[in-house]
Amino acid sequence: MKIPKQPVNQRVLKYLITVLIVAGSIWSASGLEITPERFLSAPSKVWILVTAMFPLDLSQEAIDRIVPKVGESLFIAWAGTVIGAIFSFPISFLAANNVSLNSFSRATKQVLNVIRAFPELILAFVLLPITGLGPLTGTLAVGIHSIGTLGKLSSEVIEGIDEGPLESIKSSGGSKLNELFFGVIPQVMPTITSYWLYRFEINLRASAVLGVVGAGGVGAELINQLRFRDFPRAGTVLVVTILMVLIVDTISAAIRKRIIKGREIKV
Amino acid sequence: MIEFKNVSVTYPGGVKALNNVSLDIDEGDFVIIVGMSGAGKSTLLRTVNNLVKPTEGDVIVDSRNVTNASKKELKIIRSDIGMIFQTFNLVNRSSVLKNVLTGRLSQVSSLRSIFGLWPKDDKEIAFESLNKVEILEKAYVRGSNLSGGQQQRVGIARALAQKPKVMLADEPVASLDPITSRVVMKYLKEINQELGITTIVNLHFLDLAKEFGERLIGLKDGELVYDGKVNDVSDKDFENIYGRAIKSSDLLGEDD
Amino acid sequence: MIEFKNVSVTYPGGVKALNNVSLDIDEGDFVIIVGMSGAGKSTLLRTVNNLVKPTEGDVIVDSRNVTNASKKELKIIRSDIGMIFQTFNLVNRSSVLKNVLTGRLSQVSSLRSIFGLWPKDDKEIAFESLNKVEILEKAYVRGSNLSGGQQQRVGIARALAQKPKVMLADEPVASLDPITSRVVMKYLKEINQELGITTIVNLHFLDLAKEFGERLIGLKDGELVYDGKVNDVSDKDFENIYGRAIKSSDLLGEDD
Amino acid sequence: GGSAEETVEEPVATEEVETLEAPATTAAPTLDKIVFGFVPSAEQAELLDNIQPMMKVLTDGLGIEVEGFVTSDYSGLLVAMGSGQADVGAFATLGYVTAMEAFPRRFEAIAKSVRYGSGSYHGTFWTTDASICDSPPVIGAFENINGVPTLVTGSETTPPDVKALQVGWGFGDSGLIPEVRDGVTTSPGLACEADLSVMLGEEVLFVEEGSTSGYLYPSLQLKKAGIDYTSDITQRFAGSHDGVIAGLYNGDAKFGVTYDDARRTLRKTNADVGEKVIAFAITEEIPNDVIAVRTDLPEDIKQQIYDILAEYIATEEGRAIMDEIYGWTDLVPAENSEFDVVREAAEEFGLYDD
Amino acid sequence: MIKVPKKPLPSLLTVIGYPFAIALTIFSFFQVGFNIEDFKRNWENRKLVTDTLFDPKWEWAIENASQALLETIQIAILASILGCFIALPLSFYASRATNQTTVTYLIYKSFLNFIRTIPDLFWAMLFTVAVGLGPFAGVLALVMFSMAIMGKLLSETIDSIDLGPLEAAKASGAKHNQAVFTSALPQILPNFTAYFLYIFELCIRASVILGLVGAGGVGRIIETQRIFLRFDRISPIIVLILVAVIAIEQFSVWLRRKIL
Ligand SMILES: Nc1ncnc2c1ncn2[C@@H]1O[C@H](COP(=O)(O)OP(=O)(O)OP(=O)(O)O)[C@@H](O)[C@H]1O
Ligand SMILES: Nc1ncnc2c1ncn2[C@@H]1O[C@H](COP(=O)(O)OP(=O)(O)OP(=O)(O)O)[C@@H](O)[C@H]1O
Ligand SMILES: [Mg+2]
Ligand SMILES: [Mg+2]
Repeated sequence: MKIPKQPVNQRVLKYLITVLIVAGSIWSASGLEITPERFLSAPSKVWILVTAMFPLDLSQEAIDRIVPKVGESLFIAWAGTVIGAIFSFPISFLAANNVSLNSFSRATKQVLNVIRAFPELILAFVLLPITGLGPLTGTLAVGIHSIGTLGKLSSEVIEGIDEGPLESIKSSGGSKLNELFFGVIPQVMPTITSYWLYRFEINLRASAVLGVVGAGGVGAELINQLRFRDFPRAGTVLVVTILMVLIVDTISAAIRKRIIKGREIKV
Repeated sequence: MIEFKNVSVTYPGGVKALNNVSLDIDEGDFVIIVGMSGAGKSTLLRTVNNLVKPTEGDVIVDSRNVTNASKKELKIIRSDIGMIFQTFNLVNRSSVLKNVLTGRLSQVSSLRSIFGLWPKDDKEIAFESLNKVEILEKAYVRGSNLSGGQQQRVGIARALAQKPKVMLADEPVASLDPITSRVVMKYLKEINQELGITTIVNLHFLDLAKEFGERLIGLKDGELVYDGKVNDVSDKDFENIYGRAIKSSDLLGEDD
Repeated sequence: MIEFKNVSVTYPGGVKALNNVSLDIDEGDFVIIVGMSGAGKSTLLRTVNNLVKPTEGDVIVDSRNVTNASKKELKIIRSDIGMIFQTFNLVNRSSVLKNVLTGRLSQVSSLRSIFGLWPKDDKEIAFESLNKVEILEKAYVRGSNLSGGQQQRVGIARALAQKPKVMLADEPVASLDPITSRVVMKYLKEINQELGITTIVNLHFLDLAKEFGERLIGLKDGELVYDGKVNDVSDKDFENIYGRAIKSSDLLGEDD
Repeated sequence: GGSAEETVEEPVATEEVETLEAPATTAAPTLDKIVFGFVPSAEQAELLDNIQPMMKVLTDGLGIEVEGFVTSDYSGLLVAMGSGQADVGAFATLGYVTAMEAFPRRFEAIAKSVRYGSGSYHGTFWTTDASICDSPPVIGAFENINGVPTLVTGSETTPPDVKALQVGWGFGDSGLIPEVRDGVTTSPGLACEADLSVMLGEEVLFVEEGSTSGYLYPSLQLKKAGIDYTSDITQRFAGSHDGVIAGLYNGDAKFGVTYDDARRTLRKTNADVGEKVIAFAITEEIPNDVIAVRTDLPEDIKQQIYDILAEYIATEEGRAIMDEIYGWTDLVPAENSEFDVVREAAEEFGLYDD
Repeated sequence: MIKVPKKPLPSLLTVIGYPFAIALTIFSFFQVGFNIEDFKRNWENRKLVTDTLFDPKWEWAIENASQALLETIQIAILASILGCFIALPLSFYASRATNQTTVTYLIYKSFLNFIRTIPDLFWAMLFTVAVGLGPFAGVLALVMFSMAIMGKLLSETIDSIDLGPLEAAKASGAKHNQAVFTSALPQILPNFTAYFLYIFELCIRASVILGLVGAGGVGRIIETQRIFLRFDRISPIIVLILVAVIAIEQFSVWLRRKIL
């Protein structure tokens, strides 16, 4: 029995990556002034902060203030996500190197990088002179930034598909477009949909920074309450945020499950 | 009709899957390819529609050079070549019907297909193909909920739906019971004879090869080691192909 | 050794894949299961190690009830049952060797396997199994870079490496050429006889069934329609199993 | 706008050309709505609710709808006003100065606030280490009296007589009284006198580089005392005023600076903050918040806005509300020269360099 | 001629889900005040901010921001490594595909969900209180942040892996963890790398938020300059971050070519 030798590069790569990760961590940790005392006193300090939030401020006034913010967050995040989804979807195909031309893919990826490089906040400032104070500016900023992140994530999903079905379409003389719609999209749709929902969730929380343009929703409210140390009310806002995200998460999980498993059809 | 001119294929890892293969296949031929596992049968089939690009040599289909065809040409050539895959290549998440309809894609305008507005005729062709492989009742089931043999049959139906001029079948009956195998092989033979569809089939079972094939091509380690009538194959030839003598049970019987 | 007590399986979509099947298989038996595509053969095999849970009835292996075994028990039972999958179930991205080593998992501590520190003995067993199915040279190749038949053989090697007491083989030779098929079947038979491993094989080809099998079980639409000696099968029985008369080429010849 | 000359001191020729074609003018040809932006002050989180009565008074008085907006800091408001998307804004002096720098000639201050009887406020130097004090800390607070920082003392029962809110003292029927929350008495603030040189070589918590009382003024103060605020001390930034106080309280550093009296926000969770965090010096006076308008707003509207607000704050109800929003007790017309000191401070820090 | 099976009725998702999503979209745009007229009217204002934004002050940025940028990168490296590697095993427990025990599945899933629901800003605040101001608090906040995102993305990827190999390992009596490590992990490794690099990028960006609460990094500088409307000083910092991001991207492409 002649046992073949393991190719060298398989092993080298493994060690290389491990070394990279360990060295990176050590270098980074060295600059951080981490001391044991800081750790030891941490729990009690956190406890004080957390207990300060209870009992929650559930006064009518607090509720009246928070509920409209929930609406604001919801609408900004949803509209922003829709913008992000609609534009990023075609772009992600352009950016994926297995369905797009190589040069196209590279160029598109750089465009996505540039979009993502602009923090939502700075985008909001660019838009502010055109769209004014208020939720519109926030929505557009969130939407444009979402195009960048969704475009990147989606294009990576597309790059990871099973090529088998594409082959079969190719072999029957199907066009590139056919491959997309019958080979790629059915495979990537579940993941991409879940990225959309996930982005919706992020946008729901991320609108905090948009307080600067007068459209911060619950996020900005939380910062405000923390800044002014109204902890019971901050606690209320936090709980509302958590509930909001949990609800969105539950719905999105149900949708994903349905897409992955498919519906059961009686035969 | 199909011509291999000194075709070699070397995979990125360095495996030489085909080595200087030259072949001529006439229109309307029914050719069976045999060879041991890993001999290069699938690779050979795949060079015909350029799913695998030869590293050397040319493949000519219908007097058009496939190897350096432009994208557009390739699409036209491919629309005439049906292929049944060894690994089925179904979109697991799509319904059986949708999978079969992808065989019609080259005939339908992109817009219609994208919005699922398949012409009635095309749908009918799809249903007919499913019927031919006896799996019509699963039309609206997802690919992933089928048994192995059922998946294979969907793959066959897809190729049939394409109504091609050339049919490439990569072990089309490997996962099928003998009865269904025979139905499928018979159908392939039928369309070969009635419509003159040139057919190349990778087959492991020599009884079926004898029953349905005319010409047999033997591959060994990427090289052509036999090319002739099925009925002329000698024990020596088999030894060439399989590296050891053939046993009676490898090559048997005939249709009743 | 293995006992089916009124086992029925209905899949979520409503497909009744097994219908009230009762069976007794003794230790050391070599049983062949035949049936048309979609008859429920794979489903039957999968109930033995509880990959599919019967919706009714019980499966008993080695006097332990598999159907309501605790997780821990199940793990122990399974480590004694090897399985060869119709769809191979390889980790495409891992090397052949790693795929085969997964057959040894039940014998290796979690920590070792997680860090890839496989004991030398286990590695040796893996190499031996690969050698048995004649694919040793591909040990460090990725699963996805193999031909269909090679993938199937890796799946077989994985089951062999497990050194089980029961072997479930779901069309283990579907994608193999006749010579390799014979090698694999012979090996399964050998370990069945020498080590007394109870073996259940789904097979499509009746010549191989006749050559290697003792007992034949026929399924049709999820129901048990035949259970007896391979050599006693009558034409009538075949009609029962396949819904139409058997042709001479479905059941043929013998070993030399 | 006709009154540009009044507000812009040094019109640079090139900039003038730019501003004459001020896009803002063309952007809103007709005034169908006035947008009034607010930035929350340190003690007011509830802004949006409380500005509504004020918006109503303005709407009624002007006969044009006035919409209130709250932004979390003044930068968004400035850009909005600079582009004609907002018309009136209330923000801190530094914001006004920044606006004048970024968008010359597009802003005009129409009023300055009076808070606790004073048109100005100051930054405070804090310490947690009583041993640096010249004499032991006492209940008291600092105030600039005739430009001289002076420690005014109080007692357990009487607050120090300074024009500022003090930790430990709340409003009662008879003026300020000791503050009791949930049965616990909040410690009144301690103060002592000490020289700024005690900070030499130490870590000092600042608010952020954009804070007038929490960075600019204290740093200038240090400079005047001969201490290089970049090299003689170690600068750390906490991001907010109460962040500095919390940092001091938690022992992250021994020294810090904020507006006076930022300890009040922490007293809700830490009743003894007034004892632990001790004032030991203050900065020079900083002008209070301003109300500014877009320059190209019609002259009569600017005037009307001032009149309505001034009239409003003179009423019982108006005063109560303005007091609640910003602690404003009165409005006075703004004088441009007041902002020069802030501008100079900012320039010192290279905030407006190119 | 042939008996074609009946086409199933459209599902509930199609009947209710799509119209609802469309209605919500229209309503949201309406709520947000989407109005083409306003756009046109104010279009001329567009250069107010971009004029300065596209006039980067490079010298200033390099002199004042490079140190902070380096600190940001350090924070991001440590936080993303810690967060992602903690999330790796958790994700397997929080996926239905690899964890059939409902109780533990729910516990892990809820845990990951819970840390995700808490805004990063709150984490940052909490940790500045807990361990004091500075980069260490920033690291801890971003660890939670990375863990939450990786946990979500990865556990969902695991949900949709090919269960065949896992089944094969299970059928051979492998312990659960072993089956997961040998059969599921290799399948998601490319995704893990991609997510890891994506999260690293997010961490670099998130430092803007950390700056708000004094938790270190280049975020504070961006904040300050924004307050003074010095977009000409912000843009070079953004470009520096972009360069870092592109470098990560190229590295990721290289690495994945090696692994895939
Ligand atoms: N996961 C599933 N969900 C729903 N139906 C299924 C599923 N798996 C199998 N079936 C159905 O159950 C029936 C029996 O399937 P099974 O795989 O046992 O057939 P088989 O006898 O192995 O067939 P083959 O020879 O084609 O592999 C088939 O009709 C199949 O469509
Ligand atoms: N994508 C690939 N990358 C590298 N090597 C490959 C690839 N595909 C196939 N090979 C190798 O090329 C050789 C020929 O493969 P091919 O699939 O043509 O064999 P085959 O004759 O179809 O075998 P089988 O009967 O087992 O399907 C085999 O050794 C195989 O390992
Ligand atoms: Mg093959
Ligand atoms: Mg099967």
